Amino acid sequence: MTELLSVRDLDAGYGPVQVLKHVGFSVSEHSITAVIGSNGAGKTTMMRTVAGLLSASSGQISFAGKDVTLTPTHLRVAEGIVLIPEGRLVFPDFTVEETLRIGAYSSRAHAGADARAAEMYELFPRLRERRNVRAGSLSGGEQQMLAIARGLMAAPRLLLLDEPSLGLAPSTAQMLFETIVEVRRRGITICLVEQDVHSTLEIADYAYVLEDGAIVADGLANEMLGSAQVRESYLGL
Amino acid sequence: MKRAETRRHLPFISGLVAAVAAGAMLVTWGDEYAVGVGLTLVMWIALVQSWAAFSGLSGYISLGHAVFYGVGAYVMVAGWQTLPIWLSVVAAGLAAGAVALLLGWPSLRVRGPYFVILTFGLAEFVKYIVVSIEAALGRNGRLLIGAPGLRELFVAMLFLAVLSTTGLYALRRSRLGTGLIAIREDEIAAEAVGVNTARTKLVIFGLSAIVPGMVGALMSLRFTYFEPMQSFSPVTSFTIVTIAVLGGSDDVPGPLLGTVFLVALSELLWARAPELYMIILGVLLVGFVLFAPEGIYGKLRSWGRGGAR
Amino acid sequence: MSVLLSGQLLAAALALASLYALVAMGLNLVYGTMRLLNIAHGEFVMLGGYVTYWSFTHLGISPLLSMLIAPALGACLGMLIYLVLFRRLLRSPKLAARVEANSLLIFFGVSVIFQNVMALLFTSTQRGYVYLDQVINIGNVAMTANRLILFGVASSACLLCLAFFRYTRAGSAVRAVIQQRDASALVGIDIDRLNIMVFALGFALAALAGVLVSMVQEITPFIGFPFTISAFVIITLGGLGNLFGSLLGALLLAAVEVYGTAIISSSFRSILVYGVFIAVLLVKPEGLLGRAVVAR
Amino acid sequence: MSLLRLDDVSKSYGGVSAIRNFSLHVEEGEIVGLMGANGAGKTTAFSLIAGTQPVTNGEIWFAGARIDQMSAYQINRLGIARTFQIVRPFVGLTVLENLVVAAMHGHQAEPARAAAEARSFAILQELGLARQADHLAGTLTLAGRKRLEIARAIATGPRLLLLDEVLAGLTATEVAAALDMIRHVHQRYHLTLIVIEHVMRALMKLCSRIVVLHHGEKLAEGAPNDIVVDQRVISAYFGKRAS
Amino acid sequence: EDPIKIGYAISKTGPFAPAAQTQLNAYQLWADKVAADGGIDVGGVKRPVQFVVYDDQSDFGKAPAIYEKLITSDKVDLLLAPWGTPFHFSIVGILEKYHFPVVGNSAASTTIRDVKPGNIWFTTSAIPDHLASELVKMMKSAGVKTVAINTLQLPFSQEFKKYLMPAIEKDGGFKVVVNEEYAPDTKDMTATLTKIKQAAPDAILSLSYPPDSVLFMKQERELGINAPFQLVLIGPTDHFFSKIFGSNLDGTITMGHWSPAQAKWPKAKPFYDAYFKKFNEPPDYLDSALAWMSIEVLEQAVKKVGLDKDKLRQEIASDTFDTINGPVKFNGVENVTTPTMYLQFQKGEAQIIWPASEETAKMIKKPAWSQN
Ligand SMILES: Nc1ncnc2c1ncn2[C@@H]1O[C@H](COP(=O)(O)OP(=O)(O)OP(=O)(O)O)[C@@H](O)[C@H]1O
Ligand SMILES: Nc1ncnc2c1ncn2[C@@H]1O[C@H](COP(=O)(O)OP(=O)(O)OP(=O)(O)O)[C@@H](O)[C@H]1O
Ligand SMILES: [Mg+2]
Ligand SMILES: [Mg+2]
Repeated sequence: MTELLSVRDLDAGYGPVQVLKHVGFSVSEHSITAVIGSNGAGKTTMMRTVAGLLSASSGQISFAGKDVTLTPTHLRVAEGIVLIPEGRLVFPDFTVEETLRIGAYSSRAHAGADARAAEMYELFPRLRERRNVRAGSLSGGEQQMLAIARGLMAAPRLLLLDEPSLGLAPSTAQMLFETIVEVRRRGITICLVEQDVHSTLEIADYAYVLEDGAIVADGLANEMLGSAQVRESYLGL
Repeated sequence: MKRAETRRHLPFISGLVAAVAAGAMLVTWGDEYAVGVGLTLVMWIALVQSWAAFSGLSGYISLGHAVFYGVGAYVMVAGWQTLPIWLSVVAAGLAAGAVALLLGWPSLRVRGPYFVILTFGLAEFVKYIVVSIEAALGRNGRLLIGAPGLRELFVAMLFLAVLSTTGLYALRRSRLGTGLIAIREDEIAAEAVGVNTARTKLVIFGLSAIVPGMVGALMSLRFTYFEPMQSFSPVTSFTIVTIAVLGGSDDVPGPLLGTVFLVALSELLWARAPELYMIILGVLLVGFVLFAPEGIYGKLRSWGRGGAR
Repeated sequence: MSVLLSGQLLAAALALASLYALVAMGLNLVYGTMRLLNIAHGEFVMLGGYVTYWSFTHLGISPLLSMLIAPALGACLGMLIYLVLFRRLLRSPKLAARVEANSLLIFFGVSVIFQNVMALLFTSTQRGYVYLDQVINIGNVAMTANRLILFGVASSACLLCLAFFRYTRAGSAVRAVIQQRDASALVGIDIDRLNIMVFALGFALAALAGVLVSMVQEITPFIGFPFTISAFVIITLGGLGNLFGSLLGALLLAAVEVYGTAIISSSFRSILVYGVFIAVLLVKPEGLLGRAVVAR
Repeated sequence: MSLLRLDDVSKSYGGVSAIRNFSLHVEEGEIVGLMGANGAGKTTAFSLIAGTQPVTNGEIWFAGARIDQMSAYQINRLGIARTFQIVRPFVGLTVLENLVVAAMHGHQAEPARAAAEARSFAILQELGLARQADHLAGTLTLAGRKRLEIARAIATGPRLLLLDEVLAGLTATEVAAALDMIRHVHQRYHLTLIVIEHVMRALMKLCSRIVVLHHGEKLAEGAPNDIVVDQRVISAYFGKRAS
Repeated sequence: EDPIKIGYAISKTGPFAPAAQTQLNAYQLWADKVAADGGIDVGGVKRPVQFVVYDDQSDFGKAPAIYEKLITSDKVDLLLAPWGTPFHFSIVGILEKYHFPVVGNSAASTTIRDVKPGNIWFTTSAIPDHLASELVKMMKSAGVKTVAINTLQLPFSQEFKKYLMPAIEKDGGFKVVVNEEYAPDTKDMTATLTKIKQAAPDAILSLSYPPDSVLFMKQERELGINAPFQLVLIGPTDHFFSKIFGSNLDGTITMGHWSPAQAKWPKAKPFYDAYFKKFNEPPDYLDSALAWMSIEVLEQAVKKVGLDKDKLRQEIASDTFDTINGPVKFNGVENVTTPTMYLQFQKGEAQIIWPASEETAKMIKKPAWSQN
């Protein structure tokens, strides 16, 4: 399998605070790659840096063989790197429907946008019920669904998910994991950060462990699931 | 405990004493011109500190200070030659406070830029009401002949500056002030932890109007002429905001440094480069925001921290 | 009472409303997308007026032609100001954290600079010229041709703008950026380019208003501020960031000025204008079409 | 007498009703779980109790006082504190200052600053946030902010604490630790708790009673072990993979 | 030899700057003249002059501080007046304090009589109470029966109205058919003008400041309101009115007591010409002329007694001066020699039409507006 995303020696942070220290990892095409780590490890920082919302202070990010370290966010989206951010970041005044439409803003997402919107409503019937409601008045979980749907509308090549199951009811969360598998089946590569480590490792191919801003372990997901250290640190077993 | 408490406030107290001493020296030995500049300086300190007590802490940027200033001036001229002057000054402060309560009660429900523009609107509203009243009374500008001299005014103004500075200092550390800061950060969360937001805002808004009311009264004595379009001019409010942002921070030193800087700058410039004065001021303002956005006090503090490391 | 029903009064209200709307729209664009409080907006109206005045009286260029030239210059100046002053401001998180206060100060500086440079270059003398000044009677409404042009041009410019933002992709992108910057980047919007576009458009609209203003009233380097104030009142009234709201606000304000003073008395003009403004905000703190935030 | 009582409470937005005829009793010292699908009305229920939003219909009583007409700060001063699902710390203040505000204003208000600081610091230590006491709240991670929400709510000195998805975003190991912490504060500060969570396992361990909301109405109520086997709950909430 | 220092502050920026410009122009014209002459005559000795000029930024709050600085720190020998009534009043206290004499110019209000005589004098004869009674006489002589009045709510126009209404009432020969006021910043006058049009009065009095004067006249023209007697209080004397209104300005009556056409005043025309030469436009018949008068008074006094403040005060208070506006002599603070007059535009020129003793042309009926 070829590498779609590769990150080398990445340093990033907020002003004087350096969070990521020489982070390196890669995501192979058509895979589901998981990044696990405890609270404050720097997962969100890493995802935001890959998406271009934060700039790297050093290191290199390449996507499909191209160096995108200095590429602004919107061009990364045009290339197919799409982040579903932690904290949802919905457009509060757009209705559900408008949000899906703006989700397909980039030129690569024009074609088939309507069909994709219909799929989103299939996927999250709750959103269909609320299609004319402003995103700002949706419940927490509904906003999360909307954020996921918006990301999928952008026709990603690489989908970065930062804690997508946050605030979702179990049935919906379970459906989400099924969806992720389905999305991958359709040829979209996935990089997933999740606190539900068990479900994540079940569907992932490969996994990295991020601790204190550095990658401390990596391996095949099912092997990770068996690792005593992972079980103790993240699965509470 | 008591001694620890005193030690905590030592920098503030000694600063205050030094400033008052400097003021006393100025008024005793300074020439007229210097005292005049001193008056301008302490006037802006009094105004900006009182502004910061509400707007700095609450984040509700008010363009309404011109009203309190104007109301104070109006009380002074209305009572001219009937009320004793110093009684008029006190009455001016109380009247301004009352007006603030009246205006604040409805307007403090509105937030962010809406509040900024609303307070501007309120200020204009009151200004035109006064214009109308003066028109109805057939008054057309009022002359105040026989006002107290510059040095007396300076001493009174220095007192007001000390009052509002101490007020801000004490408020910031009090329960009321803490509540106001929480309101700035997040009003809904503040309510949820028990802050009576409506009352907190209103009380401080009212209190913060007292000093500008008295300042307005004193300044009308300095100008010896009252005309509502000028006394209620929004320029007063804009200048206050400018100074506050230049100074940076919501604590005592910020407004203080901002005032000293702006007054010194305009003293340097308006006489030396009268044609270019305003242009240079504009350029400096822009440069300041772009290169020292945290204000003078913020910049000094970050330098200080950098040096300590 | 018959005065109130006269076509003349309606025409006066509409002409005033169209000018207000035009000025407010440009201001609202810049505020809405970038949260920049442009209190130099009126200065660009003033500059548009001067461009028109000088090119007409010295070069003989028709003000109608200036309707193209001045906005083009305004757009360039807008872009320049964005690139030099605001790009940095919006990018640095430290500066962006207090973007409203900071922009207020920067624009205050810009406003002071423009006013005084103009006063220095051209003196404060009031300037005026006569162009298309004949009175045209339509039914029982009498208006000078230049005021009719003002109405026609200003209202079409506003409607075009509205349509642009309602129905184009760029328009919805602007509305998205207004609400959530990061998320806008994440759906592929080029915020920087959009900002430049908005600056260009906002300042072009102001300059266009300046061309129209110079046709109907005298100009000085200091005519800008009252326009800024009216525009702020209007966009607040209508709901910040809401372009349609600006249109509504402009209509309301013009109606108060023309009909309100007709019903009550012109002596209460300003009291009425600000009174209505205050009353609206008290009933609807987010403006006519603004929206309140909810807590979860 | 119950500490908290909701009688037939309803809430609607325009035509949409978020809560319908919801009644609930909570006894002093209890830990009650509140669950339900996304949009079921759980957070809305908290907002009504805490006075962040007005009720459309019905009554809410707390410690013998009717509170549904009160404003949020009054309710807080009576002894109800809440956390926000979409967190709202005072981002420009330090972690300690966040608590000081609460300690100076809430139910057991401590008007003197020094005393408020002392109490706040003790709570931070209790919740393991003492190390970050001087950090700006805005620099905390999401999980850190959630913990801060809890600490700040406790700093008001409440009798009833409403926790809205404070465990979301934690790994299973962290959940276990957080549960210990919640149990600890429950004891330590003699609290009554209502807890909203989607993490079923956590609710099972924590609560003596669980209430299930569905489309704004109460679907079921009972001991955790009964709730997990309730067919209606399973079909409405857990989906097919429920174990 | 030592140059003498002459200082003043004026609104170069801010809302009053446009109005103050014509006064500033007169000061600058004088500066040129002084430079060309190699100075001014101080008690028989010619001395060069150095000017110290500040911008008061249209804030009369700044004026006292500036004049105090001029006196105490710049140590000027002579002061010129600032622009506008409030600015004059705001420096009165300072002048009293330092016993510094100033000949004022562009201030007009009955309040000036409340000022203690001694250090300031006012050259204008356009004081509202005199103006009002003269206006009534003038309207009467023009056969006016019905009057419409529209007044701006700012001090000068208000004060004017305050004296006008009783004067009209006392006379009894007039019917006031419309009597409206309007606030500053008014943007549209259609409603008021429609009322005036319906009332079709013989005389329309617009008691307004320059920006509103323009608005009033423009909308009057649109509506085709043709009263034979039309007064527009402040504005028309400024050159830009004729630029905007051209021949439509003809027949408009306005406040002012100077015209270059007055043969009795030999200095008037040369001043006009010199001003025109420098600025390529005519002076403001009111403010430029007043400013020039005040300079002439000061110059002549200095020539006679030198720079000593006491002597200067004595001299200004007692002597008679020869100005472009004829002889000037003060009684108290007031110029009592120049009669109150009115101007009317005729063929683009400002002519004195009232009182008859001073007139340079006969009053004409205002021609109907040309709407093309
Ligand atoms: N705006 C900020 N300024 C300063 N420091 C920050 C900021 N945001 C995050 N941090 C710090 O960066 C570190 C990593 O945060 P990050 O949000 O990336 O963690 P995370 O692994 O996503 O945690 P979680 O599981 O809670 O989401 C933390 O120590 C946090 O305090
Ligand atoms: N202002 C509003 N206007 C319209 N609908 C609203 C408004 N506020 C909330 N709602 C709706 O009310 C319903 C209940 O919302 P609530 O936040 O209580 O759900 P919840 O049970 O907390 O869900 P979650 O588990 O996703 O947090 C949701 O469907 C939401 O969209
Ligand atoms: Mg994270
Ligand atoms: Mg919820």
